[in-house]
Amino acid sequence: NDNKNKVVVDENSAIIKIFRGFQGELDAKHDKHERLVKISRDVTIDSKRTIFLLHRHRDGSDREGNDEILNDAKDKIKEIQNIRFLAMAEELEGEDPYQFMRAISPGMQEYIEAISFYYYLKHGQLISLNEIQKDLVFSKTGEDEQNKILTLNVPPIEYLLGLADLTGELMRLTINSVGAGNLETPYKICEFLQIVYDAFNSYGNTLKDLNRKMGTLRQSLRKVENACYTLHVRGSEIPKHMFADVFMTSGDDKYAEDVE
Amino acid sequence: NDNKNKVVVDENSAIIKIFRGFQGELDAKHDKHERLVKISRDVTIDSKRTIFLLHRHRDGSDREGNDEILNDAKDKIKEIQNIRFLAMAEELEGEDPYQFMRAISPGMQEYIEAISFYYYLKHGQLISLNEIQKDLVFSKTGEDEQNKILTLNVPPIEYLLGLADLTGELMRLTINSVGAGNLETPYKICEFLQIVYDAFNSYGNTLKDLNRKMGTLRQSLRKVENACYTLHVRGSEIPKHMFADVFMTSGDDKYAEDVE
Amino acid sequence: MDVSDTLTATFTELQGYLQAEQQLREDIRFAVRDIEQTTREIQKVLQAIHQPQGLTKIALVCENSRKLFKDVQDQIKILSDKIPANQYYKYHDHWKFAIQRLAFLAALVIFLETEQLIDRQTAADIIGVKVSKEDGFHVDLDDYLMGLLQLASELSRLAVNAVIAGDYARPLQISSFLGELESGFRLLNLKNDALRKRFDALKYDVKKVEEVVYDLSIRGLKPSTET
Amino acid sequence: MDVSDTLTATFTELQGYLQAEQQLREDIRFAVRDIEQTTREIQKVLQAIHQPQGLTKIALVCENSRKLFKDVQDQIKILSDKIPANQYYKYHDHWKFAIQRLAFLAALVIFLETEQLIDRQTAADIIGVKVSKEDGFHVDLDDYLMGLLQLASELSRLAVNAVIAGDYARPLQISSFLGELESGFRLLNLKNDALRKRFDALKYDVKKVEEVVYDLSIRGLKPSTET
Amino acid sequence: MDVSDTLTATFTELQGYLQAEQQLREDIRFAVRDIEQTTREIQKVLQAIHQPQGLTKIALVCENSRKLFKDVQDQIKILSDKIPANQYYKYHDHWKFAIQRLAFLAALVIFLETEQLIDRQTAADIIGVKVSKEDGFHVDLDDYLMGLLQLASELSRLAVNAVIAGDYARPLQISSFLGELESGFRLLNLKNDALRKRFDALKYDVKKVEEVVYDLSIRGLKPSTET
Amino acid sequence: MDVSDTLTATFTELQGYLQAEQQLREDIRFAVRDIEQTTREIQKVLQAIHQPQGLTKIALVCENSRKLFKDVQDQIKILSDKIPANQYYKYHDHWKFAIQRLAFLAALVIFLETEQLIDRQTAADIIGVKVSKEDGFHVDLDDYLMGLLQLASELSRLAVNAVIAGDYARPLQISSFLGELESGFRLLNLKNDALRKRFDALKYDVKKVEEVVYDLSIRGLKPSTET
Amino acid sequence: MDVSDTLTATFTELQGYLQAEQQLREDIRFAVRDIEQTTREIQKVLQAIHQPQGLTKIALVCENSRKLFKDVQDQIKILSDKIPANQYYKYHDHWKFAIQRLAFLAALVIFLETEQLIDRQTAADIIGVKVSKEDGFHVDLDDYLMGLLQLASELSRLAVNAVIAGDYARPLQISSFLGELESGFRLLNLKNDALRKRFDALKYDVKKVEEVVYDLSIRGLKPSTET
Amino acid sequence: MDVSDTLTATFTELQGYLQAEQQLREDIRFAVRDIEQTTREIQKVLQAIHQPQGLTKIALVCENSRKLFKDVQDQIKILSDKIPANQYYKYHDHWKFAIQRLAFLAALVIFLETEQLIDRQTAADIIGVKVSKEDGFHVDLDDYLMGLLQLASELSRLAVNAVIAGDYARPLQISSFLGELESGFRLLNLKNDALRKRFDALKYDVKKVEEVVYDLSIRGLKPSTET
Ligand SMILES: [Mn+2]
Ligand SMILES: [Mn+2]
Repeated sequence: NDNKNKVVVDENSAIIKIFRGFQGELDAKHDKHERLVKISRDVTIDSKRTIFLLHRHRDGSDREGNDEILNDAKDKIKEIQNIRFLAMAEELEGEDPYQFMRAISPGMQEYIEAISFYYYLKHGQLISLNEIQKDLVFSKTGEDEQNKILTLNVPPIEYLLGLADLTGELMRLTINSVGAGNLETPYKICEFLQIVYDAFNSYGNTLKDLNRKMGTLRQSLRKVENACYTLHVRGSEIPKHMFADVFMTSGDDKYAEDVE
Repeated sequence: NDNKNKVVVDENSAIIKIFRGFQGELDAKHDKHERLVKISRDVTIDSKRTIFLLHRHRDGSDREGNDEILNDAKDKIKEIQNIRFLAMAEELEGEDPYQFMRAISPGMQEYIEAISFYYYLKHGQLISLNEIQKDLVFSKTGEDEQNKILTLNVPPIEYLLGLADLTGELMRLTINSVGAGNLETPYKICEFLQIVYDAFNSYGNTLKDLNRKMGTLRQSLRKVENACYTLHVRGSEIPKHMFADVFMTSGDDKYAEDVE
Repeated sequence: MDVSDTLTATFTELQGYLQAEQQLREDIRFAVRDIEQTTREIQKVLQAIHQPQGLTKIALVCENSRKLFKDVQDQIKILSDKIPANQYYKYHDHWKFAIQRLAFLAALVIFLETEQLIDRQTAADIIGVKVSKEDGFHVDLDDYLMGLLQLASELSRLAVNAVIAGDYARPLQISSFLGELESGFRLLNLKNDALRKRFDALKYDVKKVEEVVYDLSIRGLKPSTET
Repeated sequence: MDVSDTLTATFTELQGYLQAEQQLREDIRFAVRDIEQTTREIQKVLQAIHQPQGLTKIALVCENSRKLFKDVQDQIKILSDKIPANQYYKYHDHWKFAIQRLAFLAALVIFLETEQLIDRQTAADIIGVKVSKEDGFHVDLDDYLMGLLQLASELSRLAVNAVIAGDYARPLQISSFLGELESGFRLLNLKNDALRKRFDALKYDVKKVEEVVYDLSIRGLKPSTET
Repeated sequence: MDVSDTLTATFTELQGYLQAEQQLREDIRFAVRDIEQTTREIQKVLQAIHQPQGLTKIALVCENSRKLFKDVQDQIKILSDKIPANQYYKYHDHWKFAIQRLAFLAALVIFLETEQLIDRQTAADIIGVKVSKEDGFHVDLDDYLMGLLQLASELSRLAVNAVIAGDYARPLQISSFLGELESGFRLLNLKNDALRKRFDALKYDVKKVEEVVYDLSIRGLKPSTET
Repeated sequence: MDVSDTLTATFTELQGYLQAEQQLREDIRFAVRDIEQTTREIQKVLQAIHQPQGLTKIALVCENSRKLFKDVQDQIKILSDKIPANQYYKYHDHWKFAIQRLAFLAALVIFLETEQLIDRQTAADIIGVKVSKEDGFHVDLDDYLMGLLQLASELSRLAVNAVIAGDYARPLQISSFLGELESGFRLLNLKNDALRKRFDALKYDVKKVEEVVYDLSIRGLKPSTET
Repeated sequence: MDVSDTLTATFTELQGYLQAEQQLREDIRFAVRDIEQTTREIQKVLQAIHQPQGLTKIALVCENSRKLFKDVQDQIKILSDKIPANQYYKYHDHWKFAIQRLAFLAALVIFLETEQLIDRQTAADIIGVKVSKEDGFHVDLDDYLMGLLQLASELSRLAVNAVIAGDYARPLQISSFLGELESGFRLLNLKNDALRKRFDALKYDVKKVEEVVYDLSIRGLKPSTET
Repeated sequence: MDVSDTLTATFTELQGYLQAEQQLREDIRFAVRDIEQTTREIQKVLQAIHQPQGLTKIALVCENSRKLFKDVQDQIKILSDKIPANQYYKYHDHWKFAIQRLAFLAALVIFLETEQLIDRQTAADIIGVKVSKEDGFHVDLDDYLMGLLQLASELSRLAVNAVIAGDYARPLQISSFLGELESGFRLLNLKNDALRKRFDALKYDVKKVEEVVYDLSIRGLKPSTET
């Protein structure tokens, strides 16, 4: 490669000398960017798969498959952390992480979506930023045999954007739950989404990316509300004597009062 | 076709009976529209070819090929009139021509562009709407052996839109002329385009389609002015003794005065 | 100069033409605005059918609309007098939506009065136009069909409101009507983008009414008189 | 040189004007940001009505919103003091959406308290602006109407959530209110594109609520107190 | 019902407002159309400078334009009488382009007559408006600046056509003027997107004229009288 | 001259290629239009299943569709004969939607006849194309999948109409089929935007049918023969 | 269950197809990136012709480029091996611009070596592809033509730099070549928007070179050896 | 409720974070605005080189610019003090264009003073930033390169104006400089869209200067001292 260039480039030129230096620097940056995009894409794919897997979970039912699904998902998440994110942290060691945010952001958001979805199914709660961050601190043995701590920083904004996407998955979970005759989950999710929606609304226009996702969030909320509504008006029709039969999976009879 | 439908459609239904009638009417209209689109497309292709042919003309030079080119173009134009436009006029007999204007308009405009380009090269003048209209009156022997007059109406707006396109061809003619060392044509065209430009400008925003073409018209004019400018400043450099030599094709020495 | 003078003369003449046309468009715009105003009033009158007692007052509602249609006929006359022969389609875009809306409203009146599909002649008569383009200012077939598709949406809404008002027979009647209408439209080879797109909405309207009938069926509320 | 000096002087003066205007825009931006902040707080308070127990706490919710509206009034005062006479519409785009949102929220409070449509005077009073252009900083008619259309969407959502909360009367009340609102809007000849588009959404909202009432009717859940 | 009646009354009143506003817009549209017509005539008169003999008739061309500007002043009066106090910017979009064009044409006349930049007061006087917002119907600063930028494009075209007409001094004069103008604009912190974009075109115009001067220089055609 | 002659020969040859391609596109457009025409007829025939007596005539309906599919096969042959080897994807956009629609209709016929999912080979055979890209004119995988998703919507509508027609077993059968189909699609890692978007609609189709089954079960109308 | 198992098997298979395709796109992207890298190097080598001593080293420059073209051929082989039969156009957009650029560079080498227009066969050979679609990975006709148009721009620049370097024969040779090329393109009935647009630029390239020839001829610098 | 409370607490905390960030952005905006103002002043000073006598006053012009660069350094300090460690790229978009412009102006000063390409260290020193990101607020390599590309455009304009001012050596110097710069850029593998696009403009600038040198060559005006 160098030989080829020598044919035409005057290597004594001051400008050429200067540019030779830039060449390496630019290539290094681009290559790092490329590698990060690649890792990020892998994270996205793995996270999407985890979410797909989790949608086989049937919340509220005591299906024996549920535990297994959660365990599988947990394994996948651990794998993302220990392979993908470790590699990412190594690439970013000593860098201003925001320089490569465009490369890593898609994967990170999808991962936050996946882990928070997992966490919600497991604990019925929102995972905190701290908890997410905790999993992305790695200890690594350096060349000097000393242990070094590598931290992959999760910016709060990425956390918020990941949560915005989570609401879409919760909406799908609701639709699936209604189909499965699960009566509790939709109401729980509905309340959850209402709080998220109000919170995001109260942030106003501070975040452009978030704004873009607000429309989807609102739609998801309306869909969940409509699902609860459907459950409610349909539930009202159940003849009393059939009640136990139809809702045997749900130990909750708070809906009985609605039955005429 | 009818048999197939009978399997499923209740032919006694009043609604179905009504719609059977519409079917024929809609199909007839659509078919006519399709045929007109086809004719219009053929007119466009033929007109474009005529324009291409005319660009081989070298105005201002006494090239022997010029007459031949104009004759060929005239033949092509006659053919468009007597085959394409006659067919179009027959299709439109007794119709509101504006109903199918969207189908015929592209071809008509391209034809106006072609014939006015021809006319300009031949006579150095703008062809009038009347002259264009005159060529599109056909006499046809009807079934009753009586001669009938068919007129294909050229709306003034189509005429204007065709002229707007003509300016683009005149710009190309200028560029070609400069290349060919023809010194008179560019100045003539420049004046011509200035008048057209001023006129169109003075129409204001009355015509949406025209507005769309004004940008191109302005660009064409600027290109022609720049071409004249280039000719002029370059012409100024010709050593006096070489003058006759270089501009032997142009019998005009009105540019001599500009030579320093 | 010769060329220059000819050119200027030509363009001045054309300018006169353009100005006249622009004035005509202005006049049309005003005439259409009046028609639209009356159209909105008719629509407001007919909206009553969706109200709880609406279906009991159908005769009155139709009568009131027909009175307003008389005004429309006069306004259409004013408009059509402005249009030169054989230039209907030159200005068609100006009134096409108004005519579609009127065709829809006329069709709704006829459906309410007779449970039948309005035919083109009747629609033309109510609106005050001709059926065929040879006779002058007419209702374009596409516009008439657009009106029918708007009727379908209105009737699917009526099916819902009829159930609310306790009228369980009406949805069946509408379902059967829309089914036939859909079959009718399927006979047509729609090329026109707008019509075809609107036809997709018809399928949705049909489905909606089918679901209403379904709700009645499964609850045993479907009147048995239907065959 | 002469020309050059004059020109520089001229442009230096112009730069002064531009800078002043830019500063004013900056100030307006800040003032509007504060208003938007309070607006979001009011909205958050009112969102409670969609929650399971929300409809039982309407009085409290409205009271709390009205307290925040007092803050809005002060913030509007700060904003309007900045706007030179004659220039309301020069900067209208800056606060238009905020005022629409406030008009909507005021209308929601009034509906919850009285089941009535807010009139312009009341809306202006609650927000802290004038009704008429002549009196200064006012609520533009289009913005007031936009607020009403936003109310319609909110109420259609409320109808759904009321059913979830077991309140079967509320949808009927909303349906009737939206029907009236729709009739009202039909009287208007809307030229404003944004309004017209939003009006189409109103039709959808009305239909949505009708379907809720339908769902209640067909299951015998519709309260009979309504006539 | 009560609610229904109040609501109808309210909306009928609102429709009155909307109709009045719509009528006003209609009136403005017509008034602006007349202004545009005269503007086009002025432009046509001034276009003559690009023609071969044009530059020899500058005095006559300017005189003729100024006569037409008298008509503009009357038409502006008719327009401005229609605009209620406080609402200039509500309808600004209607006449903004016309005023920009007039500012440009006035600037062109002044340049041709005096080789100077028109100041705002002169521009306002020629067009028949006020300079300052406070005094009523005025020329907005942005519109005045837009007019100047349009002047730059026109002059870059004139430089080319002047050479064709054999006038080699004019490009130098234009080049120097545009250089000054560019310096002036560089002092401004343009926030307005349209202005900023148009300013980029100015840089191109300056460069274009520099290239004309370059073409003359390298061929020894540049008049030596210039220092 | 040598160069000139070669060049002219070269370009004359190239012009031949360009014209041939243009002609080919024209031919394809016509061939596809014929296919679309027959497709619409098949669809018309199959619509009968939604009518009250429709489900009793399934055998006849399928037979009639299959006859029309024979015509499709001939028309596909005409089309595919026109497409040079290796150029399927150069013109794919021309017939993609038609093939999707045909895949859907073939899948519907197979479902009605066998209650099974059509496999790609069967779909290809009915339509008259190949399964695999390597063998020539084939059904693209994405297009086949699109056809299946269209089937889901059609079946969800059929479930509703089956209940109206008193056939309570059909919804169960459809519900189970759609459940399987959804599981299948879940296995796919969909990248394609159009497919993924359409897949979201599948969930609603599934939900709709599940609601029908739910309605049947709480009323004791669910046939017990189902496993 | 039977149905379920078949269905799962089917979809698992389909998932395999989808994943393979996704992987293929990834592979193509990488292969094309390598080609682009070498293309840039060839271009760098050929830029030398514009330098003062460049035209004296043409043989060396061409030789060096041809060495790099060998690498291109290998890289094209890697790419084309990945593309299944019949799917060239499915992925055409990925490499279209690279091939156009290579066609241009090959044409430049041939012109420098022989003063002739490269024919498609030669271009294909140098790049390492086939000429005809039927034979597999080929250079699309449109892409070849695009390459020729890029050549025209490069040569018009070369004409200018040749004069600076004191080579007065080269512009004549280029002028004649571009004239032929333009005549050739005139024979084509271009539909393709991108090609036609690029063709318009060709005329300006031709004009530029003609002006250089004109400059030479009026100064008596035109070598007389030209016929 | 538990879930609800946790959620609310979380979101309140995040809101604080967002508000702080927003405030910081606001502060940055103001700091950058000041920098831009000084940048415009430097640019205005340097514009003088294009004027007839400009090239004779280079020393003075450079001196004046350097004085203003001192102000820039202070303003950059104010800005950089606001940016937390390792967040340079978080807010990079805010100042990126300003730094590019400053890099260009610094490069222009150095070129005028020394005829050399500015190196990064010198550019950083003049602007008042660091070279390497490890050291804090620095000039990003891409931005520095963008500055160089802007320099190329400015110099191509200067070549034209130098000829007008009778300086025939300067274009040769510029041509040689731009040629080297182009070679330098060709060494880089540009991925960045903005840089690559701007690089295309460089090619045009080089061509423009080549044409100026051509004009001088053919007229025998090229100074012979050049090797
Ligand atoms: Mn997701
Ligand atoms: Mn043309």
